[in-house]
Amino acid sequence: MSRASLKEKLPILITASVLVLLTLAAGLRFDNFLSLRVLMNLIADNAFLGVIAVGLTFVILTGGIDLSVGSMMGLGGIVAAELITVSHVHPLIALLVPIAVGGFLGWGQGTLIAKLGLPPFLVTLSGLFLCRGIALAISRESVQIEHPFFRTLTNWSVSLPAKASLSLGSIVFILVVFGGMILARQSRFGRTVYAIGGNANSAELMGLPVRRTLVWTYVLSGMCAGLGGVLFALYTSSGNAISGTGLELDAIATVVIGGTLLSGGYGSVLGTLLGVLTLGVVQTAITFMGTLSSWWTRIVIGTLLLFFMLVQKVIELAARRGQTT
Amino acid sequence: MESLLQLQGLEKRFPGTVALDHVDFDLYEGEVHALMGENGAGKSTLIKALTGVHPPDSGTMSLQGKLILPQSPEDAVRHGISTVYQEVNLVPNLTVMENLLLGREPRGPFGIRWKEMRERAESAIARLGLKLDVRAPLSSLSVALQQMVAISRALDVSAKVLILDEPTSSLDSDEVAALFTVIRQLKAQGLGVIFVTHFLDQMYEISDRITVLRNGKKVGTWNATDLPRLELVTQMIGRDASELERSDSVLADAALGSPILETKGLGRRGSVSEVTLSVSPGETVGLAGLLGSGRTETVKLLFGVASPDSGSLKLDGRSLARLKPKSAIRAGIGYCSEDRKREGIFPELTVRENILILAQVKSGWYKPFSLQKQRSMATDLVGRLKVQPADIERPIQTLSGGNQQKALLARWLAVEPRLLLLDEPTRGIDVGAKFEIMALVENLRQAGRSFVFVSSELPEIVRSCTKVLVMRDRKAIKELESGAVSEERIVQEIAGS
Amino acid sequence: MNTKLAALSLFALGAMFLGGCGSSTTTEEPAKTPEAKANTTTPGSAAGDLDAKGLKLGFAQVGAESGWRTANTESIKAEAQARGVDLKFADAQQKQENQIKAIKSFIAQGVDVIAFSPVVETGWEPVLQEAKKAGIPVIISDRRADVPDDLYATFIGSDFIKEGQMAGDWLAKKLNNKGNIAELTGTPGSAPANDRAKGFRQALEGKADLKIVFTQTGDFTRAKGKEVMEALMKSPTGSTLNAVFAHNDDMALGAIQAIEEAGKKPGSDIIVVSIDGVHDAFQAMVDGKLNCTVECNPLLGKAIIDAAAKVKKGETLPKRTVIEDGIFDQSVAAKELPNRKY
Amino acid sequence: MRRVPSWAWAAMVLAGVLLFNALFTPGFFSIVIRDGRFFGSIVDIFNRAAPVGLLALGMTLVIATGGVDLSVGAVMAIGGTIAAGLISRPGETPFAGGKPQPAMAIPVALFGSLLCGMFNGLLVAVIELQPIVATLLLMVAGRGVAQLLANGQILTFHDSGFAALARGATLGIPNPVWILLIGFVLFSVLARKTAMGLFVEATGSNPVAAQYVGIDARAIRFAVYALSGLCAGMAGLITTADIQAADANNAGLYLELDAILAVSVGGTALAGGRFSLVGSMIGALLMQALTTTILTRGVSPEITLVLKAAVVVGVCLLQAPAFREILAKRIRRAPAQ
Repeated sequence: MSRASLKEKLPILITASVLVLLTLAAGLRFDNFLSLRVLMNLIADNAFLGVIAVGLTFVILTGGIDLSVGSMMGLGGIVAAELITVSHVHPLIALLVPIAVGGFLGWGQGTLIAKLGLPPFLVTLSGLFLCRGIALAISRESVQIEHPFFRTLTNWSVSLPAKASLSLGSIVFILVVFGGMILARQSRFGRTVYAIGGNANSAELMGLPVRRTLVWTYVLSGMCAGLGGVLFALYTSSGNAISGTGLELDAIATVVIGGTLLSGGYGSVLGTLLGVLTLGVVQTAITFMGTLSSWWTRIVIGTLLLFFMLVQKVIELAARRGQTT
Repeated sequence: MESLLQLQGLEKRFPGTVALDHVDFDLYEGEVHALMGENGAGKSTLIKALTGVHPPDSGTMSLQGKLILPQSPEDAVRHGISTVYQEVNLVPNLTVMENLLLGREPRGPFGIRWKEMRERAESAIARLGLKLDVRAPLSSLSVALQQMVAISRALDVSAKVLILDEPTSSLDSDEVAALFTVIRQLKAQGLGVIFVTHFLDQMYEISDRITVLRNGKKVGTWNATDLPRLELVTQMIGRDASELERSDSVLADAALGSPILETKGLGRRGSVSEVTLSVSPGETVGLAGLLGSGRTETVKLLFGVASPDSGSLKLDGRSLARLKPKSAIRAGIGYCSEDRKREGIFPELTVRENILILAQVKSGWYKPFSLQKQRSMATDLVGRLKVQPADIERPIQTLSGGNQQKALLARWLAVEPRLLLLDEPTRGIDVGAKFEIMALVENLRQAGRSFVFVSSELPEIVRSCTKVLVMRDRKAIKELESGAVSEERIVQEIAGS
Repeated sequence: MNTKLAALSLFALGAMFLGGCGSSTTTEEPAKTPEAKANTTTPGSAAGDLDAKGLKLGFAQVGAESGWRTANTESIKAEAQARGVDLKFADAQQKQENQIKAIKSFIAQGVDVIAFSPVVETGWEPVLQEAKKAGIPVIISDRRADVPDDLYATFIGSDFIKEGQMAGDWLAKKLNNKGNIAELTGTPGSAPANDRAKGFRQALEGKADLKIVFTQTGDFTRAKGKEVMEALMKSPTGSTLNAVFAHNDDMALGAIQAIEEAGKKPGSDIIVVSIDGVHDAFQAMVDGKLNCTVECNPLLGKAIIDAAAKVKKGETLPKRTVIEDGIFDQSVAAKELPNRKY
Repeated sequence: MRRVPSWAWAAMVLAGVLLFNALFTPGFFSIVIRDGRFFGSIVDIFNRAAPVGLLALGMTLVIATGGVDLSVGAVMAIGGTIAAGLISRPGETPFAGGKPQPAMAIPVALFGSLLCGMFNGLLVAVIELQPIVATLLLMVAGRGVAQLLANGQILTFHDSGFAALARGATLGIPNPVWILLIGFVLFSVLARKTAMGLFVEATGSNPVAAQYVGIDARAIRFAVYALSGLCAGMAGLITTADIQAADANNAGLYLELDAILAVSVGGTALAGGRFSLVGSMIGALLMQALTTTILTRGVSPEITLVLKAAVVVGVCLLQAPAFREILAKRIRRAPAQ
């Protein structure tokens, strides 16, 4: 393995091994933990988070950030629900609208960031407020979705042995992860994203379409957030304006756990998948434990995150020392 | 010869200055056209106008008779204008092959074809006579190799115009030779090359014509053969060059006292080893050697940026395990880095703050200088070093590279260190400023200050150093006493013969 | 060297994880005074507790967003411990997705009964379908969930709409159907906020002289309740105000402070009505600053575990187990205050 | 040539908001004296802006070093809980053996929040974690710690001395305003009357170069996070004293975002380098003026969110050179036609 790929793969290897160890430890400790059903739940329960994290990965790879994804998911969900139950739009169309809305809002944010040079943190923070405001303006109350075709979609799943099943949301999540991996690795867009994260100024001087690519990463992130809203609507067969509150922080955490640097340039979609699964395993293990009070849950999650960062740091330092000798 | 590129009446204003004042310029097919001028003369602005970084306010550009107006580097590349910059403008996190082919990767139905990409990258690298693993990340390469990759990238474009903006400042002579070979091939194919450099030898070796800019205006265009060196320098600085030559004072014998800094067999694993030197008041110790021979690493050890793991270090006769920048500064040692962008300037801060910050650190955070004192000190230094523009309240990032360098030097002069470590202080600086800086160093030396001086230009070392430490392969191999210092001798030592 | 380091750290993580599980049961159990424990288990616990020993109950709580919620959690935990129930407690930190995850993992763990307090009304059908398929009965507590009847065994808890109505009725009577009311609403979009607002408006229907002149969110918190009231007191609307209706006690307590600071007397100049019935609210009624609070009893522990034991035995329960919400005004506050432990 | 201060745009928008109120909100500018203190909407703006203002003071320095502190809201909760815990009723005090210790409340609470800040400083400056994630940890876990300290209860107390911190007034001006003013003066002296401000800016502008001129960037980074923690603790004390209760779950919730907005609206770039404490104060006042206006006028909460987004983007746009250039071109072109 050349040094390049090692440096790129090391964080993933770390995350992967910690994930495996964590799963095994929990499996030894709790009955029924190591089952196909729990694994499939892990994917199904985190599908919307995962899809959003994949979109966010591209933004973070450019060195940017998107704080609007959580409330954009809420907006997506309520838009889909309203369209189906109130406006009686066919679900097939209604479920595409949130993706378009997310893409459009992402385009707006991306334009402010890339073309006018506003800081991503502020623009997307405003986006967070804006989306939540619009979502609440559409409906303060959560909306149950009743539609035969929609019901078919929510109930549709591939049956697997051992009472496990693969829901539509899980399949979409897996497809998005694959799509994201291919986009990051095999497309010019993806490589430009990495180049921007490495050094935006140089990338521009190299004649790469930096601004356009930046706008597209926010469009992509917005579309993923909209899709996340759709998946959440499928997952709960309802839309709720306040769903996804604080989800942006979870998404950022999963991306970072997956080894993507917030400063941009290094990281991968596969890592994000691992990050999502890690956070999921931690949460599942805490539920299986079933004895932690609310505050201990927070403290334990925080401590595990800290531990994760420290391990990454130690290994990064060791690797760097290894490189100079 | 056919005219390839024509610029007419180009004008570019920045707040407070006119960077380009109705400049005309033309480039033929198959020629190397040198663009010469002092720092701030407008060379960089002209190039940025051409490459779409800063589109001009007025004026026209035409390429092969067609009007063009690049609005972005991307645009310029599409028109066939390819550029290599003085500072490496590549992305460190990606591999060499990606840096070579970003934006024009070979693609198939499943996206990028990595195998084909690797082959193309390898052949492009081989063209410059280099051998390296194209799958390695760019950040693992030395600055010189990175620059070669940048050049290779620029050549790989099917370009009509190639702009070389001081591409050679980090290259050694072999690499420059390889580059020139390729440029000659490209010339033969009809490519037009615009070449910016401060190395007069290199410029005369490769250029067909010379255009000189001064203060944003065009002074004139000459055939290279019609413009002798002295005349060129005179045109560039607008004064008589012989006047400057005189300031090149004769070296007085080193005034000696007890050494300020002494090292014995100092080294650091993976960086540099066996550095033995001593610097006494009134000495200028030169560090000569090729790029990558460990000169910068040595200076960093002396300043305490990196800590040594072998050998010994004595400061004013006292043994120390290591220095830290803070304690080095307190002891009167200064270090002016070669990498001014990364290790020197505070881009958003004003020239005044950039100059005064060091003096302030030295006097302590609780004893701030009054604004008046800061202004008078900064104004004085800016005047002495002729920093242009002389506005001390301007953010330093708005100055040209050479003027930033002068401001950084001013930063150190403000604290009057006993020993100043200068790493390539004259790189990227115009001839006039170079002389000024060297004269300043010599004056201070005669006043009893000492210097460690790193430079790639042997004439500078020979002219200003009382003794020279020659480095090769990350080792200090020979110390030449003042009587033995000569260009031939240094070259012999570097070559190991 | 780095591989060794990595292995070491991984080992440490595993050790911490296992260790953490072992010790957590002892460390997180907060010390309680004996009478507090007695009180949390007593409501209605007459003789003959149903045998619930060994029952495996999964409970998915909303979070710990208020003192009310903590009392609710404590009541369930204490009851479970007293009766030997194997309680799996999960905290959702106010997020629906976390609660769904918890319920799904209860299903995977194979608990006997699942109970939960829905974060929001909608969105429970798919996961409850799953529980039904797995043959695990579900008890919904505290907040309503908008699902078909066949998906849950029973709903135990208060009726937010009714609470709002009770508050509205009381206020209408107190004001003789005439006056200007300011409403401090809960977190926008949350079920109690939506329902209490709805119920309150139902009570006011047809009373043309009783008007809600101002409505603004106080996010269920004292600080925000105070800030909103403070701003309102300075506006022209503020001077015409006869009463404040707050969706919970905390906001009312904040509002009372703002009214006082504006130089008016809460409780007489401006009537204050709220919902929940926490200890501090009773104290405020004793002090004459709060007029009335509609109790929303958080001590559901016994009822939930009774119901769980019954469902496990195969008994069919009524779809609705109503916890009677009392309404308390200043006349009974002093007597009731010592009984308030949450 | 004198340059326009970076906070000019925020000040303009603030003036706009006040002007709007002067025209459309009756009684907004009326000030009466009640119980020996000034009373009115304008006073409220200053009074309510104090917590965010204090957070913004610490946050300004943190942002100037190129970092960010997401944990301040949680640290507020911790500080408030410690103080309330030490003075709540006997038997309900969760620590100090159940005995109230009112004299210790303020110093211990501030010390506790200082420790939180130092923890962040340790993670960012010494271990060199990325500030967003490093402070995210305490943001998640800190509120848990506060709830743990309070056993998940809202700790109520009756201590007029402590309550005066937020509810009292000196010379007619509410105490929080004084506290903010003192904090602002202290920070300004530290930043501008010593060279500390310059060193902070240098650290944020170019950390490597800062090391090369002998600035201990690590110590400075550590110090700004510690200070930010301290400011958050003070803000926590004010909000706790204000409602005479410590609400571990809600105290300072999302206030870190308001503080960041205040700082950046005030002209301090999120990338680090130049900072403006005056700007941050104006930013905090702007955010609060907006909130007070909305509350006074009874605008519905969803509009509040949209309005906030609009103001932030608006001020950012005005600050952005690229946008100003486009605007200037439009204006220049207009009379030519």
